[in-house]
Order: sequence, then C-alpha cells, then structure tokens
Amino acid sequence: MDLDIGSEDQAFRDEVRAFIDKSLPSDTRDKMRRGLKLTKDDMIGWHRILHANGWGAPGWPVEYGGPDWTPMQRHIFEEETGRNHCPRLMPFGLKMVGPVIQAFGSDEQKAQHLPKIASAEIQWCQGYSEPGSGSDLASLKTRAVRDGDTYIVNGQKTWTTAAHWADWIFCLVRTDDTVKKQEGISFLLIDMATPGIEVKPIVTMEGGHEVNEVFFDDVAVPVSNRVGAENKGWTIAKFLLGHERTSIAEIGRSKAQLEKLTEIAAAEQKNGAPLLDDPRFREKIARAEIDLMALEMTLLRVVSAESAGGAPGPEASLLKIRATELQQELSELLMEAIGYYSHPDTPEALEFGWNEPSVGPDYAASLAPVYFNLRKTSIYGGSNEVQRGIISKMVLGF
Amino acid sequence: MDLDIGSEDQAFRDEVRAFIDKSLPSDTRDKMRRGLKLTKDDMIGWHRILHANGWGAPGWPVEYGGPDWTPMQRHIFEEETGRNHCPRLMPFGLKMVGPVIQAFGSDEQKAQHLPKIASAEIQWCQGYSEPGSGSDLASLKTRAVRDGDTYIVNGQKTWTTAAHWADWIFCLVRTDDTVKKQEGISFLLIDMATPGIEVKPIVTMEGGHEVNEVFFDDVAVPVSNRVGAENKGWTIAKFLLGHERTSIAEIGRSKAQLEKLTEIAAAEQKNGAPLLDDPRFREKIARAEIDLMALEMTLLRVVSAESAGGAPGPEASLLKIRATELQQELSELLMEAIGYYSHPDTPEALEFGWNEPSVGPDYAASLAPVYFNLRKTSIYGGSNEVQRGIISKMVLGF
Amino acid sequence: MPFALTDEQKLLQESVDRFVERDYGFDIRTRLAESETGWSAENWAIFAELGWLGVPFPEAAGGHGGGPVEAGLISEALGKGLAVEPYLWTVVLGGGLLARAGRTDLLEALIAGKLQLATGFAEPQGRYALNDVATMAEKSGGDLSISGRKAVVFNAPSADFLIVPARTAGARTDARGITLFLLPADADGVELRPYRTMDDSRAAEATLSGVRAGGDAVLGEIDDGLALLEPAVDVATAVLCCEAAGVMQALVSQTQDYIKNRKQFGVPLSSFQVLQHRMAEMFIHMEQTQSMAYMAVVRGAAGGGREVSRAASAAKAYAGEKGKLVGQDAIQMHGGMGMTKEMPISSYFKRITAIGSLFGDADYHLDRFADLAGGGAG
Amino acid sequence: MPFALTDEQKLLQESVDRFVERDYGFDIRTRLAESETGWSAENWAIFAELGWLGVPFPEAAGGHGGGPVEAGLISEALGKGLAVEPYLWTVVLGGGLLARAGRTDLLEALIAGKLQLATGFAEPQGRYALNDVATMAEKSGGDLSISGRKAVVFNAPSADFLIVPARTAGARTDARGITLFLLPADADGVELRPYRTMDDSRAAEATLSGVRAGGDAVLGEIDDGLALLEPAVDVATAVLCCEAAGVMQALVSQTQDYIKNRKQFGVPLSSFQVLQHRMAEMFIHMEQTQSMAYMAVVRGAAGGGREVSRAASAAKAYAGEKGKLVGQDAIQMHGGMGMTKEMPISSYFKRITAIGSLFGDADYHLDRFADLAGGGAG
Repeated sequence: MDLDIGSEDQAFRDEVRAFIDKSLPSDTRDKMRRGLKLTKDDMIGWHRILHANGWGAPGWPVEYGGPDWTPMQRHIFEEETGRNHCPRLMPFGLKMVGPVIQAFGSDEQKAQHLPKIASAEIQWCQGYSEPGSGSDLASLKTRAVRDGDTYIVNGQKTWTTAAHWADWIFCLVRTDDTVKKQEGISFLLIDMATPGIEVKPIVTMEGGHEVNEVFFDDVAVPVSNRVGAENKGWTIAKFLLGHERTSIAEIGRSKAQLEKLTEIAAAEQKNGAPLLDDPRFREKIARAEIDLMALEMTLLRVVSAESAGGAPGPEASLLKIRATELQQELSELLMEAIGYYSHPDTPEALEFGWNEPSVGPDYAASLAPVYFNLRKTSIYGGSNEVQRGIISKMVLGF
Repeated sequence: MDLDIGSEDQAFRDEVRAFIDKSLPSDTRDKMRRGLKLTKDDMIGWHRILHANGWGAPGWPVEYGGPDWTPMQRHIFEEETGRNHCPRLMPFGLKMVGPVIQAFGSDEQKAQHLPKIASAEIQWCQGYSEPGSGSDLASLKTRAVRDGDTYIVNGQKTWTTAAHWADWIFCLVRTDDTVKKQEGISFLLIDMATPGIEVKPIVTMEGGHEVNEVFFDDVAVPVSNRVGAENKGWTIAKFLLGHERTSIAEIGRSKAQLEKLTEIAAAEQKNGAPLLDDPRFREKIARAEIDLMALEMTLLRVVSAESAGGAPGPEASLLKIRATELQQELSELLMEAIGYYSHPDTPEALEFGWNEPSVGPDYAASLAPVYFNLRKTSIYGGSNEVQRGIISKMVLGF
Repeated sequence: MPFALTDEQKLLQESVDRFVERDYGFDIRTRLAESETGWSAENWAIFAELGWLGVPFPEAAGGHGGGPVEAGLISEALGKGLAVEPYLWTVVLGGGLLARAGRTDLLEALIAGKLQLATGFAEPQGRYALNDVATMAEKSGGDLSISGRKAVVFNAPSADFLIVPARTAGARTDARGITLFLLPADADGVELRPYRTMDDSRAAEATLSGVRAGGDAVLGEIDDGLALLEPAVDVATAVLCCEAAGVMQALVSQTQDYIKNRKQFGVPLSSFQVLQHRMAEMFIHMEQTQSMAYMAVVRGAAGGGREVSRAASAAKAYAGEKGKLVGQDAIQMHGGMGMTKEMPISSYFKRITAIGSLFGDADYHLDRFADLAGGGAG
Repeated sequence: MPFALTDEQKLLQESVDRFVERDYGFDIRTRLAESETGWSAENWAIFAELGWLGVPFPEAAGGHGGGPVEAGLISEALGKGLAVEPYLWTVVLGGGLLARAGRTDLLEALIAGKLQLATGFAEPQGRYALNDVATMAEKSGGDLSISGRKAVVFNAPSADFLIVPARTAGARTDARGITLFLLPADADGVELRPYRTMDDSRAAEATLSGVRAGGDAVLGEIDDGLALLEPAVDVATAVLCCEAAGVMQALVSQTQDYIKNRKQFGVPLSSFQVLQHRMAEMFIHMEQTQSMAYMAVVRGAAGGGREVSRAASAAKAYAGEKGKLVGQDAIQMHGGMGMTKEMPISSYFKRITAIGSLFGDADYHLDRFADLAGGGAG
C-alpha cells in the first residue's frame, strides 16, 4: 500500500499544471482568485482553450472526441484545474447530456450534438426540477403530447442553472399520465430558440443570477429529439444519478480556498497579532485542513477502486456530503476571518475592471456573498438528506 | 422583568443551605464530592434526616406529610441539595408512586403507604420496562390473571433501578390482552417479599450495579393492591410522564461538577502550566458554563410559569435533552482533564475508607466510570430521541 | 417571579408586536430596505409618537423610565418583522451613550425622533476590540484635532452626529487614554463612504482628517471614554441578543409552516422524522437564546460591572452560535426556495448572520467571558 | 494505485481476519480479559508462529521486511475482535524502538514471542508531551542511576524490559537531553504498581529509585533519545489509528445489526429515519477514519520527519473525535442494552474511548498538527 500515483500519472499532473500555467488567461485566473464575477465568455473561452488542446471533453472516450482518460487522470485534471483557479466546465453538456447521448442516443443525435458539446460551440442546461417536485423528481408535471412527428410541450422547469446562457435544454417530460409516475416519463432535447420558451431569472439571496425558471408554452419538439424510447426517460434519469460523481469532491477548489484562508488569516489582525496565531482560529484552520485530507484520501481510495474496475457506488454520496460541508465550512471561516468587513455589500466590487479602492481589504467583498451562495451546495444535486438516505439504503441495507 | 426570586424565597434558600451545612453527614458529603460509592444506608439516612426536619417529601402537599412548597421552593431545594453534595432522594416513592397513590389511590392505600414513603421507612422501585418493550412501553407482556381476590402475576421487568434495595415495587401489568394494547393495562403495588419474585443484577459497562431484572413467577398480589380501576393503568402511566419534570434539569449537580472541573483543570498541568490556562480547554469550560446558564435561565422561566399556574408542558422535554447533554459533556471534560489517569480502573478506590494511596491524583478514579455511567442519561427516562419527538408533536404540531 | 413581565412591559410588547404584524409585511420591508435611506422616516415618527424612542431613558432625561429590558422587548418584536429602522444605533447605543454622559439636551431631540446617531466603535485593524483605537485626537490651539479611520459605522449615512472614540493618551490598545467625541456628521474633515450591508442595513467608512473638536464635544471624561463605551456596548449587545431571539422565532415559525405545507413524495415534509427532530433542536435553540437574552438585559438593567459584561458576552456567544445553526437549518429545510432573495427566510438568515458578528463573534465573546471569570463556577 | 494492497498484504489481512472470526469470539475475549495477565500466551505463540510478530521488522533483523502498513493491517483486524494481546506495546512501539536502536539481538526473542516490552513515555506531570521528562539519570560511579516516576505504563505488568526515557541533560521540558534506557523489569529499584485499565488492558505505575544502568542499557544516542522516541511513537500512533478504524467497523456493524433486528412499536428500529441518517454519518466517520489511518501508516513507512508526524497527528485527531462520536452513538442506539457490561458493544465503546487519549487526545494532536504546519495548505 502506498499513496503514489505512479510516474506516468505524475507526468500527466505536471503536464496539466504546465498547460494551465501557460494557457489560462490571466484575467480569468485573477477573477477566480479574487472571487469576481465570470462572464459567459470567460467560461466558454476556457473550455475552447482546452478543446484546442484535445481536452474539451475530459471524461469522454476517444470515439466521441474525448481524451479517454483513466479515472486517476480525470481526478488529477479536476484537482489541478480546481486548485489553479480555472473556471468550472459547465457540467450540463459534458457530464450530463453528453454521456446520455453516448449511451442512449441515436447515431444522428450523436453526430449532431457531441462534437459541439466538446468544442463548447453549444451550451446546454438541465430541465429536471419543477416547482413542487423538489427531491421527488418523478412527480414532474411538464407534459409532452404527441402530435404526429412532434411533441407539444407545456409546463415549467425551475432551478435551471445557466438557462440564460444555454442554446439547448434537456428535459424530463411526462408523456403518459395513466401509469405509475416513473413509467410515463420521456427524455427530450429542446432547442432554446424554439418559440414558446421563456426564461425568467431567479435571484438568489446574495443577489446573484445563476438559476432560472423556464416556461414552456406549446413548444413544438420534433420526436426525433427524444433520447431513448418513449416513456423510458426514468432509466436515463437514474443513469445520470450514478454518473461520474467523484468530481463533486472539489478537492482542488477546496485546497485553493484553504490557501486563501491561510493568507487572509495571516493578513488580518487580532489584538495586534496575526489572526493566524490566535489559538482558536488556528485550530479551526487545522481542523478544516484535516477534514480536507480525510476527504482527499477517501477520494483517492474511491478513484483507485474505480481504476481497478469497481463501479462507483454510494461513495459518491459520502463524498458529496463531506465535500459540501467542507466548502461551506471554508466559506464560513473566510467570512469569519474578516470580521466587520464581511458586512459591506458592494456588488460593484465583484465586477472585473472596477477601479475604485475597495471598502475593506481587497479580498473582502466576495466572502459573504460566497458564504450565502454556497448554502446551495447541501441542497442542490440531491440534498445531503437524500444522500444520507442513499447510504442508509445502499450500504446499510435499511 | 427581573431575575430576583424575592426575599422570601431567598430566605428559604438560606435556610436550606444552613440545614445542609449542619445536617448532611460529613462522610456522605465526602463520598458525593469524591464520586465514591454510596450505600443504601447513606441514601436512606439522608432522607430520614430530611424527614425529621419535615422535608421528607419535598413535592407533597401538607395533607400527606409534605411541606406544601411552591414550584420555586421545590426548585431551590433541588438546586441547593444538588449543588451541596446531598445524595439524590430516590424518586420511585416520592415522585412516582407517591403522587400516583395521592391522585388515584384508595384511602387505605394512602394510609398504608404515604407515611412510609415520606419517612423513608419503605423503599420503592419501578416495574415499567420489559425486555423488548423499550420506548414502546405499552407493548408490555407481564400478565396479571385474576383469581378471586388475588392477581397471579407472571413475567419479567428490566432496567429496574434499586430493585435490590427496594421493599415494594409498582408495576404496570397486562390484565386484558383482548383489547388495544393501552387498554388492557393495570397498575399494581407489589410487596417484594412475596414468594415468586427474583431480582437479578444487571452490571453496567463501568462495572456498577444500579439496575436489575425482576422476575415474577406466580406471584400472588391482593386485588386491593391495584391502584385505580382494572385496565385503566395506562392513564396512570401517562399521568406519571407529565409529573414534576423540572427536577431533571439537575442544575445544582451540574454546578457542582463544573466547580470540580475548574478545580481539577487548575490542578492538572499542560506544558508546565495549569490546564485551566490552555486556551482550548478554557474555551470548553466557558462553553459548558454558558450552556449551564442557558439551562438554568430556561428552567427559571419554566418554574415562574408554573408558579403563575401554567402546567409544565413540553419544556420538560427541552430540559431533559439539554440537561443530560450537559451532564454528559461535563463528565467527558472531567475525564479529558486528567489525561492518562482516566485509564486506571480501580474500583477499590471508590470504596469509602479505602486507605491506599491512589494511583493517580485522588480525584481521578471515579471520572471514567462516571463518564461511562452517564451515557445512560440520554437513554433512560424517555430517550432524547423520544423527547425530540414529543417536542415535534406537542410544540410544532407535526 | 424571575422573568415575569410587568403589565407595562406586556402592553409595550403587544403594541410592537401589533405594529409589526399589521404594518410591517415583508413586501413593505423590502421596499423600505431598497429605498434611498434604507428605512422609513414615517415609521420613525410613529416610534416617537408611541414613545418607543424614549422608553429606555430616565424620566429626568425626558424618557419613560424604562431601560435595557424594555429596549430588549421592543427589539425582539422588531426582530420578528426584520424591521430596518436604526433603533439599535440611534436609541440603544447612541442614546445610551448620551444618557450615560448626561447629555439630556440632545436626548430630547432623539426621543422626539429628530436626531439620528452613529457610533464608530470599530477600526480597520481592531477587529472587535473596543480598546484598539488608532484614531488620534491631538491638541491644536485650544481645540483638539481628530484624525483616523472608523470601520463599518452603522447608520452613519443617516446620522446627524457621530460618536467617535479617539486616543488622547496611551498606546494603541491601552484601555486608558480613549476619549469619546460627539461630532456633527457634516463637520469639516469628516468624510463618509456609504454602502449597504449584507442584511440591507446602511453603514459607511468614516475618515476623519483633522476634525476640530472643542471641550463641549467630549462625552464623559477625557481619557476615560472606555468606561462609558464598554457598558453601553454591553447593553446594546444584550438588546441585540433580544433581537436575535426575535429573528430566530421567525426563522423557526416560517420553517415550521413551510415544511407543514410543502409536500414531497405525496406527504408533507414535516412527516419526515429527520426534519421533525431537527426542528425540535431549532426550537430548543430559540427558547434558550431567548432565556439568555432576557437574562442579559435584566443584568444590564441592574447596573454595570463584571456581571453585566459576563452576561452580555454569554448571551452573545450563545446567540451567535445558535443563531447560525438555526439560520442554516432554516435555509436547508426550505430547499431551493430558501436560496431565493424573494423568499423572506433568506433575509432573516442574512440578518441573523450579520448579528453573529456585530459587537463581536462567538469566539470573541467566549474569550471575553472566560477572561472575566472570577469566582469559578458562578 | 494509491491504497492498493499488495498480494502479501491481502493474505496477511485475510489471515488475521480469519483468526479473529474463528478464534476470538466475545466470550473468549472476556475470559482472557479477566484472566490473571489479561491476555493469552497461547495466542501470542500463534502470532509468533504465523509470523505476525516479525512482520514489521527488516529482514536483516530477523523480520519479514514489512513495516507500519503491515502492522496497521494486523492491528485493524485485531481491533475488529477487540483482541487483548499487547501487540501495540511489545511489537509496534517497543520493537520499533529496538529496531531503530539497532538492537537486533533482542528482536530475535521478540519475534519468537519470547519477549514482552513496555515503554514509559508518560510522566504524571507531563500529560501527553514526550519531552516533559522529570525522571533523572545521574552519573554514579561508572554507571548511571535513574530515579523518577512513569505514569500508566501499558503492558508493564507483563514486560521483561522497560524502555525508559530519562533526563541526562537539560531542563524538564527540553527536547535535548533525554536518553532512552532499556531496563530489566526486575532490576533493583524498579517498583511496579499494576492495575487494570478502563478497556481491560493492563498497566502499572513505575517508580524508579536509583536504578543502575550501564552504557549497554542506552538505546540510541545519549541526550538524543527523543530523536528515537518521537518517530517510533508517530508510527505507533498511526498503527493505533488503524486499530481505531477496526474498532469503529465493529461498532458500526454491530449497531447496524442491532437496529435491524430490534423492534419497537412493531417495526425494526432501522425503519426510523433519524437512526438511518445517524448511521449514515457513523458509516462516513468510519470510512474516513480508515482513509486517514492508512495514509498515516503509509507515510510512516516512507521514513521519518515532519510529514510523518503531521500525518500521524492528523489521523489521531480525526480518529479521536470521530471514534468518540461513533462510540457514543453506538451506545445510544443500543438503548439500555448498550449500557450493560454483557453486551459486546460496551467493551468496544470503552476501547475506542481509551484509544481516544492514547498518545494524546484530539486537542493535543490538533495543536501538534498546526505547530508542524510549514507551507500552508499542504
């Protein structure tokens, strides 16, 4: 037993680092470090840079334009990009609809969509949640009624991240309401430019706009845009729940946040000495660092098991719970570190290129908004309560 | 709004303190302070001393030999006796079967039993729990079959505290198994000297003997020993659940423990300085002290509301949860304070009069056993999970 | 009996509760929070009319002879409605300082609703320490000249006067040598940089550049300003804990309603045992925070000194930690809805978060509580 | 691949698991724990025969060329059965010190199962600090004369030799000036006061009164004993964390079985959501403790220095806190049954409690971890 990833993987890590060093635009890196707002162009721009290097679809096999990485390589890529301030790649195309099309799509669908996902030519969003459905996904009400070669879609989706940036949306819709709720669901690909679609922003508590409501009013969708058989959409939904979940550990990003926390605690004062030397705050940082180690070591064990051919099981739930708790904890400590300067709410200071002097220390403005925003992590993507239920059922057999 | 208990209650507090000072036997006080084993005689002896002063039945009205104290006086008495190292008065007679006989008993039962409870002439124990019943009390299986003027009782009770010291036991028994489980239960008073009763000790994890199994093998109980109507025992069980629960807050005893913790932390060393000066341990003590304040203030609010005629409601559940958590926390900190000297298991050092030098500091021997023993507090008396359920139901209306 | 309210206190409590229920719906609150000043002059006039602004001051000063307890009851009730009026800053802290300094002349205007105050008790380098004062007041002619920077001065954008601790002697963190000055907010050399805060309050950075102050600008004794400031902040802290208790009551009751009504898998969320037990814990935190807050204002009413400070710090440490837990759980149980700006719960969460660090966070107050320990287990 | 076991390691793990399952039922364990010595010489002979005693030692020293990882795997498996044999004290810590000091002469007997060791690394005033050594070794003729007191010396009642740090120079808490001595347990001037411990182990207070030691009694370098002791304790700490992981696995699986089978209100306890989620948390704690323990033994196998110490302290802080939580919850979910001595779960709880403070509690290791921080976020 050892902790070595081996020389090949080490070389790969060096390659990723060097590539980021060379290729990540400096203004993007700066925004990420300082917690400033990213534009759609920042995010897509980075995706295209990766694509130009053949890394546009990190989790995909070669036949669909991916690099065919091992689980360990994927892990290394996630960690290094996260730690080195790269924007997240939007998961909706790469980790969701892409793998779905690969597994269930027709040849036409593959040809039409996969290359544009890998190249970031087309942005996707996910139409799953509805008002009133929450964790009970299968209770969805958006209906698609067949009319010849077309479905007419009516209904509403919500919590749709990046719908305002997306060109296409993939949706679970009800195509039969006479059967058990899981059995009347189909999976549709819908062009956002189709008449009858309206996107309304949902403003989150810190004032940000990431999620949306999406309304469908007699939206005509070609039947050829259905993935898989009619009424078999639930199978696809379940497939997605199990797909590539180790990236939710966010090890790289949490390492970057921990580093930031240590820097800020060294800069902030308490009783005339650095906050970092305060025994209590020092303990909190140590605890967070240990929690991060525990998460990283568990993740490495999971990745190793995957590499040895094990299917990722309920470990994804474990990782999701602890990773989100850690992200929230770090954001809380960052806010705590700056004392009263967490109070000023200056969204203008989060815009890149804003040139006024900052109200407090220049690292302060984003910290409370991030703390508020990250409360979502234990709610979205299967709430942590749902994850505990999964562990209880799958591991403990209750 | 103020926090004053008023001059009359203050005078009462002084009186109780002075009485304890004068009357608590010094060896009993010493055993309590040091966490040594109490004998049955220690406990009964103290009860008799109180009785001689007219305080043998603190919660009772004058007509049954009690002092007719107000809720505030009862609270003060509990706090002062707890804080000043008096043994607990056994609750089974005074707080359980006594009030039951007062509320539901016949005149003969009152005359026979109440004076001997108040005077500590007769010790009681409680026959409620059974193997397999746990928190689901109404599922009890011990049966009492009527035979003329006699019930023949067969079955088993468990977790019976002090059964090995008791002269009488009060039991919930099943007198009808053809009806809903709550409706076939009766409440019997049983002389422990009756043939067919066997008491077997249950040794708890720290090696102590407080609880027992009690077996009934064709035990003949006069029908006149039934309290209340046949099959109406559940009413009595519910009456008991609501009766005088503020004493579970154990404010006085927790204050004494906190004091002990502070003394020990001042005596123990860490890096050549008192442990009490260690920032982290100091914080833990401060936190425990604040938790104790919060509990005390909430208790005072409840006592005030009771004095104003409010019936004690779900606050008892709140007090039970936080009080037991605090007792457990204090026992944990005490064990933590002494480092490696929590390890030696020297039960002989808990016997009064043992004259050898102690293995570690003289306060060390009882701390790990007390920590282990107090795990029971969140389990017995309605587990803390049951209490949360009560709050959820009674306060929140779920 | 301990904790029993007098009839006057009950009436006061009911009157504020009624005002909040009737005239302070969440939509109104949102409109006020987004207005230019961030609060309502109209409401302030009503507060004056109903006597709430004068409640905590002695009758000799034109007040109604109440104190921290009454201020606490008002703040608790206002907290339930998340009222945005600067009661804490103008009446409790600012007014408290004026009263302690015997400035009855200004209290009259304050009680009439004609005066707004802000106190610059924090500096950029000082974190929560009241004694960390780098702002200097130096002799210049017959006057003093004050220069320095005050951090996150709440209510400064609306204030007529700023109360400013400045150093007239001693080193930066000495307790002695601090003097409190009452400065017109529009005095020469006062520069404010105003902004909104995370919970829709208003504050400003205040830069003082050679602001001239005569002897009449001094509150209390020269060099002994901390003797005025610290007890006033203790009382304000206790009152703020009452507000926290009110905010927590709203967090609990709104969450309770939400999970009762929201269905998932065909049953109300409130039928899930995990949520039931979590709400039971929230209920306990709320009740105990209220007990601690009441204790702290009662102690504050009884006078000054170590016991008042210990009570305030104990209550604040408790409210800080439990408020955070209750707030976070309230959001979690609201699910995605809790994340939206539109849903009232998120504004309550932001307020309880802001309260968490006002006058010092839980760590600060735990430390202070332990530092002030004298006789062991109390 | 990280964490992948070699075939030899798998075989070793399986062999210990099999032994525990087949030959180490709880009744047997209870009998051994209550016996005179508190453990089984017969089992010890089996350990020797199966090579487990030699596993962690280099082949040059007569061992099998394994190290901390193999010792950790053995300890984890033994932990599942709550084995009472003094593997940690004789093989891991004592043997580790002998190996580091190059005393292959004694290792042979140890590996053959003929030698028991105990190490007096704690003193009454020293809490968990290895450098707090008041025991003095003073020149007396050509020899040294050692006097002092060692606290809670585990396995001392069975030991043939005691390894004793004593001060040959410096002040009480100096890192330099400590020398390790190997003393026959029956040497003149060694007085043991033996007792049982909370988890059925055996230990003793050791009083040394002018115990004579020649140069051959010194392990390692004069005055530089800490350079030997600290890394050996780091490895023992890492191995102990593996045992903690084993104990936690048993706590989880026994609780899982119990609540599946125990009915209340007509349904299994495991149907209550609150208990389901609590067990999910216990499962996570257990998994992560295992990850940390494995990391710590792997680091220990890689050599010495700061990273080994940091890994050991991180793992121990983690195992200490999470072990406590898992243990307490296991008892709580067993209800009254969990409180009885008869039920295995209570013995597991006592062992995890004892492990909590062995080699230092969570506070000690959190502090040490932070002290050893060099480059920030690692």
